[in-house]
Amino acid sequence: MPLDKIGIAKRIAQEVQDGTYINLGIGIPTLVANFIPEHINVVLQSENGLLGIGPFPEEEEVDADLINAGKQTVTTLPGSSLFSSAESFAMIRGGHVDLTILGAMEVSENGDIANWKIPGKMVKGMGGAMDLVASAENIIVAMQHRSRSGESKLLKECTLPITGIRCVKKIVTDLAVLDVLPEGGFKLLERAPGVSVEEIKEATSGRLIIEGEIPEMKLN
Amino acid sequence: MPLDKIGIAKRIAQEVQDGTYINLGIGIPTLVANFIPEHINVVLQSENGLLGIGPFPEEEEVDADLINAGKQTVTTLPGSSLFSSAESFAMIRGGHVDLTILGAMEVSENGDIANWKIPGKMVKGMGGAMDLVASAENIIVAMQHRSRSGESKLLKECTLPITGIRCVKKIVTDLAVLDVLPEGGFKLLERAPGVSVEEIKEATSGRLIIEGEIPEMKLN
Amino acid sequence: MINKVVNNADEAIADIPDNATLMLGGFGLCGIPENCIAALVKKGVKGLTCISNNAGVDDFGIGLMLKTRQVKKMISSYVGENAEFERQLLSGELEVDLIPQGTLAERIRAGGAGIPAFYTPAGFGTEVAEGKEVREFNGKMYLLESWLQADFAIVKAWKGDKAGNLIFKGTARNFNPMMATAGKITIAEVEELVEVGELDPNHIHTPGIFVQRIFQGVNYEKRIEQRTTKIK
Amino acid sequence: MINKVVNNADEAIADIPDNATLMLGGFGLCGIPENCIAALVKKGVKGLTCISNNAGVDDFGIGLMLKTRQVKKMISSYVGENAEFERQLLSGELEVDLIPQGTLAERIRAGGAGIPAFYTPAGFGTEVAEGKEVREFNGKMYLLESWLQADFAIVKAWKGDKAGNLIFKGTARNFNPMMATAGKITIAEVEELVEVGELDPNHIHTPGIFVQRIFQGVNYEKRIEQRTTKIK
Repeated sequence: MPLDKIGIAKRIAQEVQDGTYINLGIGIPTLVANFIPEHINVVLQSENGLLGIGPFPEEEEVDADLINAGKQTVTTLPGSSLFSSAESFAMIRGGHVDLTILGAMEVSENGDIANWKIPGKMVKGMGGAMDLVASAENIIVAMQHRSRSGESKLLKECTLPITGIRCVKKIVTDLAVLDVLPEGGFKLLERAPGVSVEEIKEATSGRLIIEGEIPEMKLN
Repeated sequence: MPLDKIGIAKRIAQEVQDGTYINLGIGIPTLVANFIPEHINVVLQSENGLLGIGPFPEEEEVDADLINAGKQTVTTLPGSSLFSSAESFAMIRGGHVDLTILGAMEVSENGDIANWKIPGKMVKGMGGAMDLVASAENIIVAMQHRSRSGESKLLKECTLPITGIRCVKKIVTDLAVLDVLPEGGFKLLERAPGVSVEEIKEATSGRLIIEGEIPEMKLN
Repeated sequence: MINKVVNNADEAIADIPDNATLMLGGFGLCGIPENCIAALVKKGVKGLTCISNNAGVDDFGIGLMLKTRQVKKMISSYVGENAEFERQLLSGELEVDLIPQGTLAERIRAGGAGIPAFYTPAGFGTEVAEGKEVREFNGKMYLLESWLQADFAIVKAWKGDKAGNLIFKGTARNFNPMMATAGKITIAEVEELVEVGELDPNHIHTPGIFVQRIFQGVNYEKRIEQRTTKIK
Repeated sequence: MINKVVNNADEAIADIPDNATLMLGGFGLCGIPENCIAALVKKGVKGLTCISNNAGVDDFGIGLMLKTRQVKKMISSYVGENAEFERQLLSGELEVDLIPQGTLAERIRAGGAGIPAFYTPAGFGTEVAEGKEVREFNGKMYLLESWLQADFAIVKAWKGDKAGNLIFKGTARNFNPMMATAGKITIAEVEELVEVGELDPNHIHTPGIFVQRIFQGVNYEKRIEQRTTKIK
């Protein structure tokens, strides 16, 4: 059965390495923070100027002057630091953030990502996404494998205006975990529990590389 | 009689306008601070990261972590702020400092200044001088009119490696106050007490412009 | 010391003319100059170019100025919380320049720091790169981006002193410090205006040299866009 | 959290190899990493390229490393307090790259901020401009300057916590914050190392993300170059 959002977040949480600095995008990526194992210590960066995002506040702790990049109220933690947007993106652009997890509307088989604009329909702006994808060493995309209308979001080439080129390293969808190979192509690594390779093939429009047995994801 | 260093500093202090931010170079410029009238409030910037330089400390107040750009121990004042060298030069380069007063080895009649190097002899480096002269709106040079060997320091063209081009607006020497005209040339404004126009002419190698009576400086 | 203190927002923005270019601090509704925005709406100044990371929401922040059609052009990175904005944009009534957030922040810093242009990797290969100079450094591609400056920068701080020194709180800092450096005239509204000497020089985020006018604001609403609390 | 705390300077610099490029914080002798400099002299690592605003004095700061001929090249803005330096430079034993101080500061910031190059007016028309790209913006001439990065950045702070967050004191801040961002490995020595959570997040000058190693230094001399006091 395809994963729900929580499932995708849980699977991505397994990718998170101890002692790293991570930027989580809005939506599923933000949920990832809830599933990082206790023994894995990471520091979450919010591009609006906070390093060390704490949990959501208690009702009485809510502070309008302390929000994350999704405009949600948050808290600080011991060891947190605050800074300006220029310093925040200096941090991002300078390659100091180890991992970026973000959502996407489309990913191409060479790692291009589109997630900021649907011409004539949706104009919200790119926010920090273009800076993040142009700068991060390691980028994981969290998304549904297919659009609401059933079209594959893993394509040979993106059809929407792109956010960045050749930058996505890994994709976790409701159906599968895939690496984007440096030479191009989606390499299938894991299947969602109960999802067949055949289903993933059907849902993937770009070049899918399948080698040997494809194990099922292990989720707690 | 030519002015001494104190005299030059006193005369420059008269140029200082109320409510301005000023960077003072090492040497005579630093002395200027002592002669700014009580009713003129200015803020002194030190390019190593201090806005609002206070007086030299009492013996027991000396703090090795609080120095000016000349490496002298200083104090802060109410309203002072501290910052990094990058922020300090952002301030300078961004044109936020209203006036720069600095020393020179040579000034040319089009406003070029040389003050950082004597090839084969003195190699100290330019420090912040090149940034200051390339950025400040208003630059006043404090110097002796002639070198120790008696050569004019106000030249048609600088002979030493220059620090910046077409930047000096005014010069105060031991002999005279002169404007550097936008179209080129040193316009004589004032004579040091007891110094004749003839003496200034002799001591000036670049184009000197003399119009009408040249008054004596008024010093307290 | 030249007096930087003005009585209120009306006085602070009194000389902002039609067609001025403004920078307005804040990220979402966090750290926005609420008092000055209200005063700009009241004054009815028109044809503004507003540089601000976001455009407020329909009934707060810069959204208030969009409603009254005072804004000719927005320069922002993300405007997704504002239906009126989207309507004006799609209908062509509003000019919009969408800029990657880090590029926007750095262009404003550059404007204050006297750096006319710099190279950044953000947007290479995308439509943001159209018409821009592209250059390779160490095997990676970069775009040349230019500085941004404004006739008036309007920022909001937590505490300020009468010399114009500012301290921000939490993530309300965001774009405010850079904008403070990039306005020909910088106006700061603060929650608490204190005497010179009350702020620790080592805690000041924006040195007073950047601020030309300052006042203590009133009635801060500090609206929250996504009030999110711990699930019990 | 990966442990960033090391026991002392010897441990912090143990893996710095010959011919490494180092950044060393400080302005004059103010805010210099005294402990690490002593450890570098003790270790005897050679062929170093040192990026530092100044080169110390004859018997302190980087001057100690010049005496032992450990430095192949200095990248600085002002080296006027060091006779041995001047001797080595004039005799050609030492390579020196003299850079305007603001350009040096900005090149280091750019190195940490992922900006490979930027335009600055400093040095236009001077020998600093030789071989550099020149460009006009709004009628003023600028030089293209590139970023600076280092294998190791060695900085000195007043207080630091075990997560690598740093607070500087007075004008000992100077080049330290930018350098902290521009080292592949950044080593911070601090006068007081505190537990995580003891520093106010709003007072931190250098976020811990930039610091890979930290230790509490000992026996700070803090020599003063120009001890100047009030004339009674």
